[in-house]
Amino acid sequence: MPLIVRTLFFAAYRDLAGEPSAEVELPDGARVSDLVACLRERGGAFARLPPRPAVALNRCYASLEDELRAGDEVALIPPVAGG
Amino acid sequence: MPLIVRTLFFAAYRDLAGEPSAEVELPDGARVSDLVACLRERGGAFARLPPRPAVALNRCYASLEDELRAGDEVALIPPVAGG
Amino acid sequence: MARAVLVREPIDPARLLASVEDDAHGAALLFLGVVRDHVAGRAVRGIRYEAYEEMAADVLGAIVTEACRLLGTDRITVEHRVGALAVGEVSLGIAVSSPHRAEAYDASRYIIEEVKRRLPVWKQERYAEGGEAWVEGALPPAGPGRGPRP
Amino acid sequence: MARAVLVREPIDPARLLASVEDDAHGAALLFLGVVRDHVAGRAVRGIRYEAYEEMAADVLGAIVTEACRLLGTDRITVEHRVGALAVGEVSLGIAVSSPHRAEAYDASRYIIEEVKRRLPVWKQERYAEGGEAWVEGALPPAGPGRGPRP
Repeated sequence: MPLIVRTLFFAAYRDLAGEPSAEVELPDGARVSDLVACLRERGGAFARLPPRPAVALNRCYASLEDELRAGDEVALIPPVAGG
Repeated sequence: MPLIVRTLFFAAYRDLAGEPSAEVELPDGARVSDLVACLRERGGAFARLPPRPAVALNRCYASLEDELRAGDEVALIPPVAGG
Repeated sequence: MARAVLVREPIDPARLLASVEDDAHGAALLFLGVVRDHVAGRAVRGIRYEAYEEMAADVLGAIVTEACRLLGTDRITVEHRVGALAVGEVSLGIAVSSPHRAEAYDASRYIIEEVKRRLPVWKQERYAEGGEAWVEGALPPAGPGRGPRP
Repeated sequence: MARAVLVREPIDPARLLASVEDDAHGAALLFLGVVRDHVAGRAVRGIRYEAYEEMAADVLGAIVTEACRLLGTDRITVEHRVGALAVGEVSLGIAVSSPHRAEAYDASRYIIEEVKRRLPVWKQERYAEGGEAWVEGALPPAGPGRGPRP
């Protein structure tokens, strides 16, 4: 059964994506890295997303190797610059 | 020719001395250590001054070995506790 | 007592300090991050701060909890502002108090360093001559991995 | 611009901070030393600070000059209060600002450590149960020696 994963873009990545979020459909068993690859394959500005960005899964920093589950919220996190 | 040296007492040392300052007469060539010894020899509470206190000479930290000159201002400096 | 929040309204330094006051504490320390008028020689007219707000609130809370352990007290208030800030406005305020000074400095410094390292916040500089750019930031830490499916 | 003074009136933290503001500076740090309500388990109702005022003004000025070199700017204001202070009152305020945070923390910490080490100031604790005592402080550094008679 395919997964639908809500994906958030912030700051420079949102500028690249042209939108703050996207729903991405992935095959069961997909990992976060598959989500990133899938977005980059959309081409256009998405292709300029880095191949291995920092990511958050359900609002915690995560690994690209983490396996996705239905209902996950993934965020692509550009290098941070708070303070 | 004898020297007259103005000597200041602060905090716990002033409590010991019972007064904030004293004029001390010393022989020419006397050092700061001689001034302290002279005060301690006055006896009474003065005898409870430490034999080798920290000292300031003309408002700078100084050495007990420094030679005194006419017009010097010496201060006996208890351990400091600012802040 | 510790408080860590993202705010949209201006940060009030006096209120931050007052929030950590404690008659048992001999040292209070207030750090303010302020928008500068230039960066790398370019005149700046302001900075827009953006946050992944839900996650940033969690991360800021975790940082402050860790800092409380360093400090030995829970007298910490941190506010990070988001939105458009002008030169001279406060972007980050960190107030701590503790019985003694060493812990106050250590905890305050810990918070600012961790904020820079891992708070999901970004800033876009707006230049006096026109144009704007996202500031190149720090690569945040990778997560521990979620482990096998339950 | 740097300012270092002994004061008899209450220290105003907001004024200290304002005095070091600079649009070119991204970090401001304010340290406050505050009279605590107890020391070593004894309830305290206040502290009387005494200074060798002429010398303390010189020493505080020297400390701040040294700190300016660490900071790389002259945006430092230090006020040390003397006289009778109640619990919760500020005895020492140190405000610094600088382009970047590391120098601000280093300079602020340098000032408080040097004040504790060498400022000719003493404090007498006044206990809630009655009585008072001079706080056992730090042995100040010996001077370099005045050298031979000119």
